[in-house]
Parts: sequence; structure tokens; C-alpha cells
Amino acid sequence: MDFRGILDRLQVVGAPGLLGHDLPRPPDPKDKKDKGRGGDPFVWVEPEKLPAFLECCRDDARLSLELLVDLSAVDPSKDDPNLWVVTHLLSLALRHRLEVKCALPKAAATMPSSASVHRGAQWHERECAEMFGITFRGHPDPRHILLPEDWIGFPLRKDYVFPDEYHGISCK
Amino acid sequence: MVETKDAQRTTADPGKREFMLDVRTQDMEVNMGPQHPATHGVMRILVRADGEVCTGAQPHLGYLHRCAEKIGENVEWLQYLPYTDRYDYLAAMNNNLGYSMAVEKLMGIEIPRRAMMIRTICAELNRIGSHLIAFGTYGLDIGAFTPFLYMFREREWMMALFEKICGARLTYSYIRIGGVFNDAPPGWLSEVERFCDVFEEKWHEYVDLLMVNHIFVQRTANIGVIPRAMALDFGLTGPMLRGSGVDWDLRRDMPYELYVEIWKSGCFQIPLGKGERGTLGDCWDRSYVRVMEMMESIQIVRWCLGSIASGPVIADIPKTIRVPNGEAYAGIENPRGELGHYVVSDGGKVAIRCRVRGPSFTNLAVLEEILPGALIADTIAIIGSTDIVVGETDR
Amino acid sequence: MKATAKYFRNCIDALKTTLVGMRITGKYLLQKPITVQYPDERLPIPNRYRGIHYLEQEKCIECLACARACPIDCIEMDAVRHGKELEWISFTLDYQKCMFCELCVYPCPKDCIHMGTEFAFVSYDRSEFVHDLLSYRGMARDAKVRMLEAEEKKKAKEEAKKAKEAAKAAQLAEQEGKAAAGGAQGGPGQG
Amino acid sequence: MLTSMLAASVPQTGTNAINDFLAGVKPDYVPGWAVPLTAIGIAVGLTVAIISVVAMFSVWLERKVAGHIQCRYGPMRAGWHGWLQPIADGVKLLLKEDLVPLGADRVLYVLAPALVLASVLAAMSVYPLAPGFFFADIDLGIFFVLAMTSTTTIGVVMAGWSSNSKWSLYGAMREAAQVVAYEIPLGISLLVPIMVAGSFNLLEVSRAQTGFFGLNWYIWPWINPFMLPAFVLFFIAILAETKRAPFDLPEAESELVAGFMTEYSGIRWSFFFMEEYAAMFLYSVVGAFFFFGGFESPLTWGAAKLAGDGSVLHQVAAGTTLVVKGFAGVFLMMWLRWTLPRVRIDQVMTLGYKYLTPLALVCVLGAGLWEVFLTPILPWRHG
Repeated sequence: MDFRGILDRLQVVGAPGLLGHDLPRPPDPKDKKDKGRGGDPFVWVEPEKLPAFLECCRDDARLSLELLVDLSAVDPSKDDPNLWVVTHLLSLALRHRLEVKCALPKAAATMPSSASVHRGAQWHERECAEMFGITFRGHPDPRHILLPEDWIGFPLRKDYVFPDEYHGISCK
Repeated sequence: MVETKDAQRTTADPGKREFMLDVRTQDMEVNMGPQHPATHGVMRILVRADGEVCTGAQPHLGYLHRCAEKIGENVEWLQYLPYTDRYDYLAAMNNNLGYSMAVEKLMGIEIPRRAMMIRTICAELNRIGSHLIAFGTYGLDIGAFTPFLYMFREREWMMALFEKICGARLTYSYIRIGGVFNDAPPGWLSEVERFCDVFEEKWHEYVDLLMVNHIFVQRTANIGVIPRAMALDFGLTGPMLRGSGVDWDLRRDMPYELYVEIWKSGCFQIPLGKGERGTLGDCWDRSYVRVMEMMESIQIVRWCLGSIASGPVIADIPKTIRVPNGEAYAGIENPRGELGHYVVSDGGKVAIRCRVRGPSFTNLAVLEEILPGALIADTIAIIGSTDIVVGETDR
Repeated sequence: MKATAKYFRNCIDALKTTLVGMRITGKYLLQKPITVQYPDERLPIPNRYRGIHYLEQEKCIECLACARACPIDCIEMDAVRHGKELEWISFTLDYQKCMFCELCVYPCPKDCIHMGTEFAFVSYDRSEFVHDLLSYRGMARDAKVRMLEAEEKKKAKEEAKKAKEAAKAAQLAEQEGKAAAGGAQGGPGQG
Repeated sequence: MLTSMLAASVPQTGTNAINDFLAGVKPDYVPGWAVPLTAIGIAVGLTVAIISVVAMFSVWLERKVAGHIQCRYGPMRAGWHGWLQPIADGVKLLLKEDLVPLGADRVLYVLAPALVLASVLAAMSVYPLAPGFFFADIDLGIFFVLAMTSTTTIGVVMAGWSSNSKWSLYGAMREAAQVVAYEIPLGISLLVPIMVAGSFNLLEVSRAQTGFFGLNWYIWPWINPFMLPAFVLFFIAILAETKRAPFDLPEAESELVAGFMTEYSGIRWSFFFMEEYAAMFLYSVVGAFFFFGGFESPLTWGAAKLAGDGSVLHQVAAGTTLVVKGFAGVFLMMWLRWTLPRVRIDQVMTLGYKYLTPLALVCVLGAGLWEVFLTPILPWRHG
């Protein structure tokens, strides 16, 4: 099914936390600053209801998005107050993909963990936690995965300042 | 000494242990890695063993973390290409292809047909090279030294082919945004043809020497079984998924570039684990799928050689690439699974976010579930069968 | 009965596959090895090989395209411009950082930086890894000759200009002289 | 008095020959008891020399066989085709610092390699290298050899335990379990030739196999059809005994890094390696004696015909055939090592107890019945 079909199915099923969607659109010629948007369509979802949304996508027969391909976060820009948490789902049976995006305020970056829904999300969430400072409530093993345990700061945030040294090793 | 509090949390329930032990001995914490011959690259697995039986396993990563995604936000689009070689350093061509396709999808440009042909040939040749390494090192883990050396004989020829076309042996940066850097030199395509012929004979020797060897089968059948439900729950892809009998391959199910035509021409099938030598989804099935995939890639390369035509090898794109505002995800079938590039741009010369979904990262997570209950010698076989590359796990 | 059948099948299968394996390894035992004794014999290196760079210095116009294209900024160049000619001071490439990705070769408008087939360069001292790709420092002889000619042409042009101005000025002066003289005769007529 | 007691009890052996020679040339200021002592010293020195030459040649052969099997050359630098390489390795190992890890049990750590090498030397002393040249021709020949070679396990377990590292402990435990498991099939499968030959003494077994052009070797089915399966079981058992090929678990490099040898370095480490290659040669010589006719071969048969039975030519021919058979066995082990993957520890046990031992017993039973009923009838068995 293409994105339009999935969206209708989601609205029919009443997937929890579905806010809206965003389609790629050409830049409208009138005002100069509007650059339009290329690439893939995606669905906005409320962060608090992401696990329920994922479970609904997985269990619904017409969607059957049973494979969580990737769960990562994006810091769009320095002055944007929100982080995006982006999840890519894939359906093996019906051969389609869905991108789910949640806007998470940087100040209070906490959301429920969806490790209970997809066991594979556990490591993805651990990486997002250490790189963006998002705390996933209810995560079974919230240790750092790639960075050392005592690393200060969240590297992939746009306002991240490189440390001068780490344990005596200069980072310049 | 070691944070035993965390070690207890692994999901090993004693009921599942193969060898019922009445004598209660104290578990031994053994560090397998980061410098250990069996962990492919720099990865540490904290194995809690009760005698020879492993009761808990915890992979520790990050030893090869090079902040690739942070660099992606500071470097121009084309300048990021050499970094993509360094993820899965055994299949650099496929990584380049993945990244280039994601950016091309966002830019919406069309690639000339000959460039797509050369891309497919290089990607499939690199898939053969990567599976050869997986097959050779797996033999090493089980103890057979010679297949590793035979494997390198073929891979050396493949590297020589890539050396002729792009100049490098391991980190090619050859497939770029908009096509390929330069056209195939004269005589290159006929040498690829010779490589395919010779490879087919040698392939039968690999199967006879290791795959059907009784000791190899004893060491890998019924070991590290991954049922279908666990494979989907962990988000496994590639040979790990097909080894468990799930019929899914991006080249056929969500075809990109030329694979629509190639699949229609019916020149290649998708090998699946069938549980011939043990239960479905064991170590033997996974290596069986990888070995059979090598032959399928040969057929694809043959098809491309048959229908390649002359023409431009690069689309007309400006020297400094500006990607229009937006975001795109492109997933391709890497030898280890689905390699996804999620690219976000605000129309500038530099990416906002360049996320890489490495298949080895997700394939590795399943070890925590299947290692408990196996013998120490089996843990090596199971780790080897997941065929992970640490460069892709740590990025 | 099935167990005993399996028992003997295991034995026979083990022996059979072992003999098959030994046949293959035995075949290669008798064949000639395919490796090359490296320092004495060497494999041919293809011409597109990415080795150490070399620069065709006379074609280079110091446009810094290659320096900008390098992801790790390991190319630095320094030259003094004399009109169109260049007086070279240094063109260094830092091989401690270079990753041989060949991104610097493509953007060059004059196509003068290439990667050679030489790959072995070892040294005891890190500073030796910063290679200077210049074949000569300062200016080439023909470049100097062209520079001198350009200067003479410039001088000649200036003199010609001065001469023209002088001539114009002289003419002007003359006219004023006449006008003043004429003015004196028909002054009020021209007023 | 001491010399006469020694000479009397043992027939003409190598040590006695040296002893009498020395007694003859003994200057008067040398005390009487010194002569047998130097004779024994010379004999032990000779055995150690034979062992180290065999080990060195085996190391070179292993690297060349491995090379050529894997389409590469093997050592080529030191001397023609690298024949000086083992000497270079030996010197390097001599010069390397052999350190004792912290917390290691010093006494056991130092004693282990010595014990391991001593057991192989003891076993070697029983071998006649030529019909006339041997150190001790005792009637218990093979029984003594099996007894001595089983003491290597003690040395290996001592090494594994004393080097205070988890991986060495694993190696030592596996080693103990494996060798104990394979002593039984080794012994039983040797019973078949002993039954046919009727004696433990290696020389007598070899003499029993003399005959037309080496057609009397025990391995041929017309002598006893159960001899060939017994040899296959014997060969698998010695692979496990010497920790070779599919059974090299104790020092499985991909799992236990280097098993019980992990902490050793320098000359101590080379003792373990020398023991491994010497044991390989030792067992293949045992196999040669009991299955492939010891000294008997067309060459020896010809030499005996030509220059008479006890002559020097006959001795030399017999010696060379024995060495050639020995190294043929070593070559076969190497060929297997570079073909087969490694077996898991519990599979080693099942193979040992469930497959080899019962089959060996069947062979012994069959061979016994064949000897009792068919030997009187078969004409060529009387010659």
C-alpha cells in the first residue's frame, strides 16, 4: 500500500496518538523563502503514545508493520525547541514502509520506551539516550552503548561543545 | 570486579540450560574480547559461564566508535562518501551505494543506465567478497584453517578487479552521488566474466571442503537456533532473517535501481534456510544461506555483463552538491542485512542529520538471547554465524 | 534400529567427508603455490591505482579547488602572484591525514593533480609525512621570461599612454596658447 | 662390580656397547663408577638429540605442508626453502625471556614443561632405531611406551593450573578429559596386532612381520581383516592423544587463545611444542611397528638378501625405512590438521566412549576369532 492507503487505514483503526502527517510538496513560487520539502512522507505521533501506536501498527492485519527497522533522533537546528524521534517500520507481508515522527521538547526530553513492543528497539533507544539525552522510561537496561559511561554532554545535539580533554587525553 | 548486578539481568532462565547440573558451582566471569581471535574486530562479550556452559552474555560495544554521524553534519555531501566506506569495511561498495541512493532520492535525480549497470556489478562482486570473508572466518572459528586461505585467493582477485576500476582495494569511494566516478577500463568486463567462470568451480570446492564436512555440521547444526518470532522481534535482516526461513530480500521485495528488471529476467533466486542439517534457523542454515547467495550474485553479475551498453556514467550535477530541503530514507540489501541511510537536509551544502542503520548493530543484539545455554565452544560458533562487522556496529 | 542406523551413518559420513576434504587439500598440495615473494617479485600495479600524489606544477593556477574538496583539509599551498605568473613557495600534502579517497583529483579545472602508483613511504620521523609536491620552488625560467615580457609590455603601454597624454596636454596647451592669442584678438567674440 | 652387574642383566644394548667401549679406554685415574654414568649420560644425550632433530624437522615439514596445501610457499627466506627456519626459531626461543606470571604457582609452573618432555624421552628410550642399535630392548616394549606417554597429562594439567589464568584452566581441564578418554581405545586397538604378533617387544613384532617384499605387514587384510579398522581407530586415538587435528581443543586458538600454553614463553613454550612433535613421531613409529612392519620393507628385504642379516647395510636400510614410515605418519597427521575443523569437547567424549571404544572391542573380538579359527587353515600364516 502507498502512504495514502496506510494513512487512511491508520485513521480507520484509530491508532492512538496520531496527530497528523506531512507530505513532500514542491516549493510554491509565490514567497521566496519557502523551499518546499522533498523526500518521504511521514506521520506525526504523540511521544507519550508511541509504544501504543507501534503495537497497533504491528498487530493490525492490514498494516502488519512487524519489523522495527530503525529508531533514531534528529536535532533539526540549534534554535528549534523540539527534537524529532524518528521510527522506521517495515512490513514484510505487505511490502511497505512507514516513517513515524514524534516531536520531543529538548527541555523535558523523556518518553516511554518501546522496548516492550519491539525487543530490537532496546539498543536503538540506548544509543538515542546517550547521543541526544532522551530518557526512555521503563527501559530494561539504560546503560551507555557506544560512548564511555562517564561521557559528559550529548554529542549529536546541535548545541554540543567539544570537550577539551577526556581523562587527560586532549580532544583537540 | 565486574558489575555482577547487570550480569544477573540477562534473560537466561536456568530451565533452558541444555546440561542440567545438580552441583551448584560459582559462575565464572570470562571476558571474550575486546582483543580475542573469535570476535570479528574489537568487541567485548562478557560471558558468565558455569564450567563449560554459558549462562549469560552481554556484548559491550563502542571500541570502534568514530562519531561517523557527527562528522556527517560537518562535512559536505560528496565529502562524506569516504566515511561511508569505513562502516562495513568488507562491503564498501554497498555502503557507497546506500548513501548515494539516499541522497539521490532526496535530490530526485535520474542515474544513467550504464552507471546503474556498473553499480550493480560492483555491489554484487563486493557481496561475494563479503560473504567469502564471512565463510572463511567462520571456518576459522570452527577450527578449519585452510578454507580461510582458499577464500582469500578468490577475494584477492576481486580486489584486483576493483583496483583496476577505481584504484583502491578496500575503501573504494567509487559509487558516488549521481553515478560512478569513472568508467570501466577496457578489458575489465571480460575479466569479470573470467572471474565468474573460475569462481563457480572453486565454489563447489568450498562446499565440499567445509559446508558438508561432518565435523562442521556437528559443530553448527542445532546450535544458536533463532525462531522466526524472535528474528522479527529483534528486527534482524539479511542472511540472519533468511536463515530462520523468513522469505525477505530487499532486492526482490522492494527492488531499487535495476533489480526490478533483474528479478523479472528470473536469473536469480533467494536462498532460504530450510533446516536441512538440524532445526530451522541454526548456525548451519545461516552459513548455508550466505554460501548459496554467492552463487546468486554470480548470476546477477552475469546478467549485467550480458546487457550492459555504452553511455554516460554520471548524471549532470553541479560540482558542489546542494540537496533540496527535506528528508529521505533509502534501504538497500547489504551482505549483512538492510543498510538504511536516513538523510535530513535544509537545502544547504551540509547535512542536518545523516543517520546510518547498520544491520550488524541489530543482528548483534540477538546474542544476548541465544548465547545462554550454549557451550563455550558454541558461543564462538554462534558469534561467528551472526557475521557482524564491528565498524558497522559502532559507526 | 533407527539409532544403530544413525550410528553407522555417522561413522561413514564422517569418513567420507574427511576423505573428500583431504582430496581437495591434497590437490592443492601438489599444485604450484600462487603467492609472490614480495620484495623480490611484485604484482603489476594498475595505472588507476591511488598512490602518492604528483603535481604537474606548470599547469597549476593555485585555485585551491583540491584543497576545498578534501574532506580532511590536508592540502595547503602558498605562492606569490606576479600578474598572471606564480612564484611557488610550497604545495604540501599531509599524508598523516590523507585517506587516499581521490576526491581532490576531480574538481581540478586544469587537471594537474593526480595519484601515482607509488604506495610504500615509511620514515622514522612524522614530519616527513608532510610531502611537498612541488618539483621546483620560485618561478620557472620560461615563467620568469613571460613575466619580464609582461612587465615590458606594461611599461611600453604606460609610456605610450604617457606619451599620448603628453601629446594631448601639449595639444591642449597649444590650443590655449592660440586661444589666448586669438582671444586677445577676438576675445569678446568668443566670450 | 657395578659394570658387571649392568652388563650381565641386559643383552647387548646401545648403552652397554658404549659402556664396554669406555671401560676399555678408561685411564686408571678415573673411578670405576664413573664409566656407566657417562655411558648413560651419552645415551640420554643421544635420545635428546634425536628428539630435537625430529621436532625441528617436523616443525619445518609442518610449515611447508601447511603452506603448499594453502597455495603458498611456507618459509623461503632462511636457507634454501627455509630449512634453517626451525634453527632460527629455536635460537629466538632460547633468547626470549621466559617470564613467570604474577600469582602463578612457581614450582608447578617451572616443573610442568620438564615433566611433559621427560615422559616423551622415557618413551623414546625403548625404541630400537635399527635392529642392532637401541638403548633398552625390554620385553614390555609397547606397554612401557603407553605407560610413559600417559604421564604427559599430569604435566599439562600442572601447566594449566599453575599459570593462574582462566583460559589455561579451561585448556588443562579439556586436556585431562580428552586424553583419559582416548587412552582406552588406544590400548584396545593395539591389542589386535599384539594378539597377532604374540609379544610386546617391538623387535620381535618387527621380526614377526618379515617376509616376501613386505607382504607380511599386519595391515594387509589377508593377514587379519580386522587389522585395517583397528589401525583407523588407532590413528584417530593417537590424533586425540597428541592433541592434533580435529582434537586440538586444549590449545584451541580461536576459543582459549592458546589453552594451557598461554602464559608460557621462550624455552618453556618450546618444550611443549617439542613434546607435541616428538609425541607425533613416537606414535607414528608405534603405528609403523605394529601395523606397517617396523623395519620390514622391500628395501630392508633387499639389503638383508644382499649383505646378510646383521650387516651394517641391513641396519641402515632398516633404520631409514622406520624413519620414513614414522614421518609418513607425521605427514598424514599434518595433512588432516589442515583439512578438518575442530570437534567440540563433548563430541570428543562421545566419539571416544561411544564410537571408538565399542568398535575397538569389536575389532579385538573379530581378530581373536580369526586367529583361533582361520590361522591354522591359512597356509601363508605358517611361514
